[in-house]
Amino acid sequence: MPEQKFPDKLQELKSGAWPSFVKEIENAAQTSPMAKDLYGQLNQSYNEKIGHWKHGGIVGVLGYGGGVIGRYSDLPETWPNVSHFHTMRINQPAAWFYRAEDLRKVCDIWEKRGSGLTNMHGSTGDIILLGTTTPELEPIFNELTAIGFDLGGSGSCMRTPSCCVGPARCEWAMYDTLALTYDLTMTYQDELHRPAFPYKFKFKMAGCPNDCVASIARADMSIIGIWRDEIQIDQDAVREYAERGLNIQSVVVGRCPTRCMAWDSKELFIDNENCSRCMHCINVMHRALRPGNDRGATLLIGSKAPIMEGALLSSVLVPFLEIVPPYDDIKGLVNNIWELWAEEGKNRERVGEFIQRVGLANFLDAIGLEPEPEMIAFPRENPYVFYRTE
Amino acid sequence: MPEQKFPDKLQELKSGAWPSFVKEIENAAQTSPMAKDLYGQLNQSYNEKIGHWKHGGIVGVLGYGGGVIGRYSDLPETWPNVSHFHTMRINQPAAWFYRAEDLRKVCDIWEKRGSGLTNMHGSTGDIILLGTTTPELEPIFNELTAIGFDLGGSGSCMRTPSCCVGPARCEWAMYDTLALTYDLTMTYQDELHRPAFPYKFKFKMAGCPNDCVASIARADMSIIGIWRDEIQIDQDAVREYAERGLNIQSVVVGRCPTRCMAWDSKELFIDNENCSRCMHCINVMHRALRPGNDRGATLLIGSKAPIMEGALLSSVLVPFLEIVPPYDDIKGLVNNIWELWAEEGKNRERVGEFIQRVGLANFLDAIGLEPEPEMIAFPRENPYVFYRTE
Amino acid sequence: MAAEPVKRVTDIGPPHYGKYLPPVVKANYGKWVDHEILEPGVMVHIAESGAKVYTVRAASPRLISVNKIRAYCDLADKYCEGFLRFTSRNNVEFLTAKAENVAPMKKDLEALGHPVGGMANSISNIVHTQGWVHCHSAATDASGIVKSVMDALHEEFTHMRMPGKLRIALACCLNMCGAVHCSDIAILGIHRKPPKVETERLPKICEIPTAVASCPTAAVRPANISGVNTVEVIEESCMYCANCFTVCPAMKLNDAENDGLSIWVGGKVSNARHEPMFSKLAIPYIPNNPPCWPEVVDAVVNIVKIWSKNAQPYERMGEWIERIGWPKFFKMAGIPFSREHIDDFKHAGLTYKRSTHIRF
Amino acid sequence: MAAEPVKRVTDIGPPHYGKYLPPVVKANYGKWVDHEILEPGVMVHIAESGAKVYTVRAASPRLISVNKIRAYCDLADKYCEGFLRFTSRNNVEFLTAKAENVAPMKKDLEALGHPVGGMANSISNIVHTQGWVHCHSAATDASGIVKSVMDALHEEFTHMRMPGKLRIALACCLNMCGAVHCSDIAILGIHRKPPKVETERLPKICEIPTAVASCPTAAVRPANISGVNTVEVIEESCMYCANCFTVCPAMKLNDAENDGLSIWVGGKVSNARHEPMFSKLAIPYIPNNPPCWPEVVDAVVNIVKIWSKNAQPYERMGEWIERIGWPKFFKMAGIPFSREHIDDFKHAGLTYKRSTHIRF
Amino acid sequence: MPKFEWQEVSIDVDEDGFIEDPALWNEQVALALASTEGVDALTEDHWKLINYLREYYAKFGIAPMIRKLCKETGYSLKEIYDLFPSGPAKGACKVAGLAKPTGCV
Amino acid sequence: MPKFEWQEVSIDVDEDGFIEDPALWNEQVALALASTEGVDALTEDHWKLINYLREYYAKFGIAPMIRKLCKETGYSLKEIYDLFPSGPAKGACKVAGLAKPTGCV
Ligand code: SRM
Ligand code: SRM
Ligand code: SRM
Ligand code: SRM
Ligand code: SF4
Ligand code: SF4
Ligand code: SF4
Ligand code: SF4
Ligand code: SF4
Ligand code: SF4
Ligand code: SF4
Ligand code: SF4
Repeated sequence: MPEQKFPDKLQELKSGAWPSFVKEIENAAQTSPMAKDLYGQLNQSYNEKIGHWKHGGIVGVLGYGGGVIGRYSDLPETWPNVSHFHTMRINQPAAWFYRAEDLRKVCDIWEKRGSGLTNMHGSTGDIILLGTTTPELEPIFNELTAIGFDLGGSGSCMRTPSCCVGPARCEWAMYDTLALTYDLTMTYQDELHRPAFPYKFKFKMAGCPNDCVASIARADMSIIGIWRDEIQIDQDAVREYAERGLNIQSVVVGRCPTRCMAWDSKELFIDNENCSRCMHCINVMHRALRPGNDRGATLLIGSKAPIMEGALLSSVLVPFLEIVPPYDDIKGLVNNIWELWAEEGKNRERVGEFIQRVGLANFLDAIGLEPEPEMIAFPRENPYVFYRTE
Repeated sequence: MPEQKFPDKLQELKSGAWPSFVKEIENAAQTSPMAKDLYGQLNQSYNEKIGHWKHGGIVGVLGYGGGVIGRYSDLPETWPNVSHFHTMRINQPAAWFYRAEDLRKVCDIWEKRGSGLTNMHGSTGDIILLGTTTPELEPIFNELTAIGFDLGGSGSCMRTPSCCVGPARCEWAMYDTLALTYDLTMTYQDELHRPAFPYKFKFKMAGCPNDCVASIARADMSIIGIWRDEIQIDQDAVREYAERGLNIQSVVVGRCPTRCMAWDSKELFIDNENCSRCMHCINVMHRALRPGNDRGATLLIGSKAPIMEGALLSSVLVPFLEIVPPYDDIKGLVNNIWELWAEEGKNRERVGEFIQRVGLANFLDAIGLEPEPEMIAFPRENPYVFYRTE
Repeated sequence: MAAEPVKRVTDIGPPHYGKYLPPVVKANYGKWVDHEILEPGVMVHIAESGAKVYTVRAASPRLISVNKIRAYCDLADKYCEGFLRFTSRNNVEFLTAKAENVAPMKKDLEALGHPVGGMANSISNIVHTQGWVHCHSAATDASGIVKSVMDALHEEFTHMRMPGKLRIALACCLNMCGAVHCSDIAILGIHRKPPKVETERLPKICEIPTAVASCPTAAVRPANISGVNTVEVIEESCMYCANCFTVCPAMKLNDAENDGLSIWVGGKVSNARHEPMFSKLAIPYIPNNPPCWPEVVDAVVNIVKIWSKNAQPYERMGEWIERIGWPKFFKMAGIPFSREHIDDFKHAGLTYKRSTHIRF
Repeated sequence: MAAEPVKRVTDIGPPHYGKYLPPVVKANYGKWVDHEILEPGVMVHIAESGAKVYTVRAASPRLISVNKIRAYCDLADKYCEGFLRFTSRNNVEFLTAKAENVAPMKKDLEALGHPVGGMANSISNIVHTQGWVHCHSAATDASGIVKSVMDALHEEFTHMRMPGKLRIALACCLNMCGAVHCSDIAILGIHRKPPKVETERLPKICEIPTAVASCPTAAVRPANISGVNTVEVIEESCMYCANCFTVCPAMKLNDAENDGLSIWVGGKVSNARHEPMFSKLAIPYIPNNPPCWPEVVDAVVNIVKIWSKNAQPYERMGEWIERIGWPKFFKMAGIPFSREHIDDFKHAGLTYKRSTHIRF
Repeated sequence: MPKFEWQEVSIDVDEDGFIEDPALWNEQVALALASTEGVDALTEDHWKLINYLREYYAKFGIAPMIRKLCKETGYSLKEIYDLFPSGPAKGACKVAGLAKPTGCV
Repeated sequence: MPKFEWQEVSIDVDEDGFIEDPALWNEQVALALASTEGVDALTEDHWKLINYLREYYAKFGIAPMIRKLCKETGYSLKEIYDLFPSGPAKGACKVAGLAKPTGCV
């Protein structure tokens, strides 16, 4: 490690049972001067309790408006090798599946031209290549495309879509999350690479209401698998669960949010009309219960982090939609939404905030959807109605 | 009935099983020309689908700033006897108990000097004497005080407090609602009669969480009886309910909002620590269950109708308080609140709106209460904290 | 006019309730241990001492003449040692220690035209307001609608066959005097046209800053119109709440053609089971149709019916709807869902459906 | 620098996932019928065809070197026909059709220093962000706290003895990259001092209207200061969100003394049982104490403990607290309740306790 | 519109006796209006209140809130009722020729 | 602070090559900055964009949103990238001497 005027505090994070990011930086530092200076600067931060990066940079590759986060040290003299330390966001393959062969190629490029440090993965889903310099950006880009990888999104664009493992390894995928993710990503390459929206727009695809990709909390459009018909019950298997000691009454029936189940120690009854498809009973007794066969997804819109009107969860936009290629209905809707929001949205106004500003009913009107009661938790409580009279 | 140029539509409301207010007007009209013209004007409204009263008047009795709602017809030529038609609000006795003897005296005064029509009672709780003229106000007032009645509130004052029947006829009264109502009314006669607040301020006293006087929905201060210790269970009586056919599991246990009860067909179990004192189980099995003995009230603040920031429910201000004369703790708190709100409140800003504007934490600070977790449904979800550093 | 009484007194306050309590109540004040509802409108309360008080509750139109009050007083004299009370929902109650008084008193009340009932799981009186009888602000009448609705529902007052209590309220304008905002079913008078500003008269009789401040949606703004400092209304921003009219007579909204009613459901006040809830919009608009408002009556009766048929015991309207979900409620009630149902005021975002908990 | 590749291509998008699916996955894609969690970090999925795929999940610090990725790749070659995947919480997963590969693979992973676990009712990886490693906005580090907390909690990763899943997230500033706003436990970096405005430099490098518009509480306003058109901050209105800094480098908030962390609890994302919920403030402030943030670790471990001891099966943090009530949570956790807990932003009124449903 | 006549004063007032056109107010009118409010003579105290009300109204376009009135004039609420028996709103504002207070009843 | 020199131009720029003091911008500077963005010569089309950006900024104190830029100048997003290969924010704004776009990355 570099000579420092600060005690090596990071050292303390090398032991312990959890794998150590410090060891990873050290490991990269064996060959990368960048990683070495990152260690130094980070250690200085640990001593001073303050970060040492300057406010954002704006760098990139030709023809793209995003995909690179510019970053400069505010101590370039002390840590010259991280005076530039840009990250590149690389669009991950759907559901984060890799072939070792290809992943190694990415490593080689990054070892050669970057810090050798990565995040597998960023919160949006991209591969994050942590730290390189401005002159390396174009070469890296070109070498990456040569092995079949492309940049992800940053800036006011469609961000890199991502999805849960879905049909690749999950019995509950109500639609093909990987296929839809890939298709949307390819359809909207221009919107991904050339920011032209009021702010970012994220898609996240989850195969069922368990939402293993946290789409309802952090996607401007959350597409979550669901079914409409009845839960399939295998009563023998239910009894088996009971025999093997599962307290069905308290653990399953007792936690059903709509209280729509009953269990008489022999037969499990579900009042499917009142079931809200929460997945709980299926999660617990997966051998006995399966979602119905009339499958599709609910489209929800607008979730985001707090800044600036407070965090939002996505809310129902289309209660049910069959999800079948070429996904024209989804794309038609997305185009209408983008058209409206791009035209009327304010700078840095996410679509969820936009809807709150203009009102959901007006938003629906403008994108050509009919109001449906599934879109709301409950009707208005205040009598401040903008009635329309002739 | 008077000759009219409009068909007598009111006539249709004289039949039917429900007692008819039209018959009441007719009845009064036999002796009161005012009631007669009220019939006429109201019938005209029924024909034209529009009211015929001018915007509020400002009339009263000497030394009082409220208690009378001025009202003038906008058709004084057509209906001269209601050209003045002021209502007087008479402070009802607590819990609306009367002695016939005294009530008849009120009737006599009103027959002589008013329309002979009343509301028993107004929504705030007053006796409403419907319709008289300006010159009659002083005489009526003097005759009323002579028989022991006084005006109630109107305008930006403390409004006439009211309460549920409480200990007078209810086994669930956790404190003496009538005594507190009377005491507050008497203590604050000046605040009741001489408006000097930013807006109205209502008290409603309910003996238990059933809230039979709807205080949580329509009182700036709602004082609702509650207990702190355990629900008293008579297990024999519980079993009797079961024997007589009550489905305790579904009707009682199954509707407990905290799911803190259990019933094994022999014994009823209540996890009192998690019981939220909702009253449901007690309501249904009153012979078997009784509130605990450590009794008092929860003070809640701020409910009101929607105008203008949307309707509010009262929210917890003091989770538990023993209610004992001379109620100095309540009065001390009320004085602090009034002092603050009168000083800082905007014109026509109810105390509930005021709290929302300045923030509950600041409000508590200013009136000298410590924040307690019982005051909130849940802690903040947004990270916009006004931290105080030295 | 009669001579004034000798001494003018003020601030005496109301009569002390102690004077007005029936003897059995006074004797057992605070000592009640149980009660039983014996039949519709009749209950008995039992005191520690074993003493009992029977209560007979009768309907009242609330708007009553002094003669009716006198008739009540006569009954009180006849059966109740001269005492009576009214309830928080404007019914009249007669209390007696004598069980044998109940039946004849009930008969007398019914003969007087006042049904006995409103207790336990029934529909009690409609809490309501002034309407065209007294208020300048009214977008509809109050008493007439109440009469029409209760004529249709009176059997639910005199029976106890509902799943739970059902509280109906009516307010004739958005000021919502009463408890419309927290009722199982609420009937609310509404305007649907912006105020007609009397431009020139306004500054003479109104405080302009007050008028401007009164508007929840900032639709009222100061304006100089042909030299007069007055206000104007941005009509697209107006949602007809009439708060400007409340503070300024020169901004009238009443409109015979466009005024009418809306129906709200699912509110409650008591803490029993579910926390108190606000009422929510069910039917955005029904025209005024006096004298009997048949469309309102039908709407209310319909909602009462589907609730009473489908709710579980002790499930109030709002609790029931919460269980079955709003989409199902709209479907069962045959009410079309429309843009008006979607909140667009301050907290609107919180009313959007933020989960996939959907019932199909 | 190396010569550029012959042809510059753009917009090729990510590799098609089809290329990257392990053979058994490809063969049974969309045909899975069940799964079983066999032991911590190991599960098997069963297809219609009867085919099985075993998954071994290992912890990852997310910030990994290319050498570590190569080590993963070597394992993939050794046991998984050259395929591997990462999870939505940044763990690494190895899939194989061969049951016999599981045990040695697990051993190899543990030897590599990557515990196997994170499945079922356990604590999985902490979703986190950049911190001092890369972000200008960070009020704290990310990786260091994650390491410290998971060092303390690793046994809950490698066991399955929690009442339900427990999701921890960390974000180093209020931008909340990640899912801090909906996590069972969230650790959030915070500032506590208003921005230091570089008055003169600001107009040269910032858009003034954008800076003004960026402030949620309107604390930033345009100002002319000694002839320079710039902005000023009304310090009493500032709640240190740093959104102004996000759009304007001349408004820095970082402050070594006053920056620190806050702890939030009770959020969730899944629709299982309860609808998704936001996290709520538990501990308003803990100072930055690198390298091991012992106070943060203690706070998190404490909350995990009381939850795991008291919650019922499948009761997530927020569901549990909802059942026992917030007052009890604060009491059990030994966290003093303070003014900071009380919301005072837009929807604050809706967080007040609007009922008497109190647990004593 | 009712005409109100008192000595040489003759003005339009509304049903409550409030002046219809505030522009026509003068001290004589004040005296005239006072007579309807049980006030025979306008003392210095009365004028202090009237003037405060008029100045406040001229400046802000609204009547002051009552607490403010008391605070700034130094009269207690009781004293105001002694001066104007029907109170600050109905009594004092009327005599001072202000727009009729509305709303909060 | 890095110095950026090109032909006779010598100005302070930040690490991203954005001008530090917008007051020093002129057409020559534009040309100089353009050279760093893969633009050899500033054609009429380039100037149309640059001028629009500068006018908009002078008027509103902010850069226009990209959709607006396209709409009002008549250039498609693709054309803008053809003119300024690193795009409207990094390329065009830099050459036009605007404050560096921030935030949304
Ligand atoms: C790298 C990443 C964090 C990570 O370590 O994983 C990240 C890093 C930054 N985010 Fe983020 N965000 C990242 C995912 C998120 C997410 C989570 C998600 O996408 O699922 C969110 C919350 C969801 C959302 O979109 O609201 C998120 C909400 C923000 C926000 C707040 C946006 C808002 O509307 O509230 C900002 C501020 C902004 O946009 O100006 C922001 C801004 C930033 C910036 C660019 C800092 C800034 O102020 O300009 C960070 C750059 C850090 C750096 O120097 O490398 N980041 N950011 C994530 C992107 C990696 C990837 O592409 O895979
Ligand atoms: C008479 C009464 C209705 C009734 O028929 O029972 C009534 C009648 C009026 N109310 Fe009310 N309110 C009456 C109880 C209520 C209640 C219920 C309560 O007190 O429990 C409320 C809702 C609770 C609350 O206080 O918020 C209520 C909320 C309003 C409001 C809205 C206040 C708000 O902050 O949102 C106004 C408007 C105003 O104050 O300017 C109002 C205003 C009015 C006015 C004075 C009209 C006006 O705009 O100036 C009405 C006079 C009617 C008339 O001509 O007789 N009235 N008013 C009730 C008083 C009788 C009594 O003293 O017993
Ligand atoms: C007489 C009265 C109090 C008064 O001071 O006047 C009263 C009296 C009783 N109430 Fe009540 N309540 C009275 C208005 C209310 C109100 C207020 C209102 O309606 O505006 C409420 C809140 C309503 C709401 O939530 O919207 C109310 C909610 C209750 C409840 C809770 C019901 C529920 O399940 O939500 C009970 C408990 C029960 O009935 O099981 C209750 C129970 C009772 C008991 C059984 C209490 C007792 O032991 O004496 C009394 C007879 C019940 C009955 O009528 O069925 N009382 N009760 C009021 C009669 C009004 C009427 O004429 O109908
Ligand atoms: C691999 C992964 C998807 C992926 O594409 O990467 C995944 C995979 C599975 N999830 Fe998940 N979930 C994954 C992230 C999530 C997330 C997102 C997150 O944590 O950010 C959630 C939402 C968390 C939340 O609510 O905050 C999530 C909520 C669930 C649930 C609902 C749990 C609950 O009770 O709330 C289930 C059902 C269950 O476990 O009973 C579930 C069930 C499952 C099953 C059993 C589905 C299946 O049949 O294959 C998988 C193994 C479960 C396990 O690990 O216990 N998965 N799961 C993710 C693993 C992350 C990790 O490394 O730990
Ligand atoms: S979201 Fe549903 S379909 Fe997707 S991985 Fe999770 S459980 Fe499976
Ligand atoms: S999916 Fe959820 S709501 Fe439906 S029956 Fe199962 S537990 Fe109940
Ligand atoms: S509120 Fe409680 S104490 Fe009062 S009458 Fe109702 S049930 Fe009895
Ligand atoms: S009072 Fe309510 S919360 Fe308590 S045990 Fe009874 S039903 Fe449950
Ligand atoms: S609700 Fe409106 S119209 Fe009806 S009495 Fe109250 S203020 Fe008047
Ligand atoms: S009616 Fe209401 S919304 Fe319309 S202008 Fe008046 S105050 Fe504003
Ligand atoms: S949370 Fe804040 S500090 Fe951390 S990476 Fe995101 S923007 Fe940067
Ligand atoms: S830190 Fe946030 S609250 Fe403070 S001035 Fe900046 S934007 Fe406003």
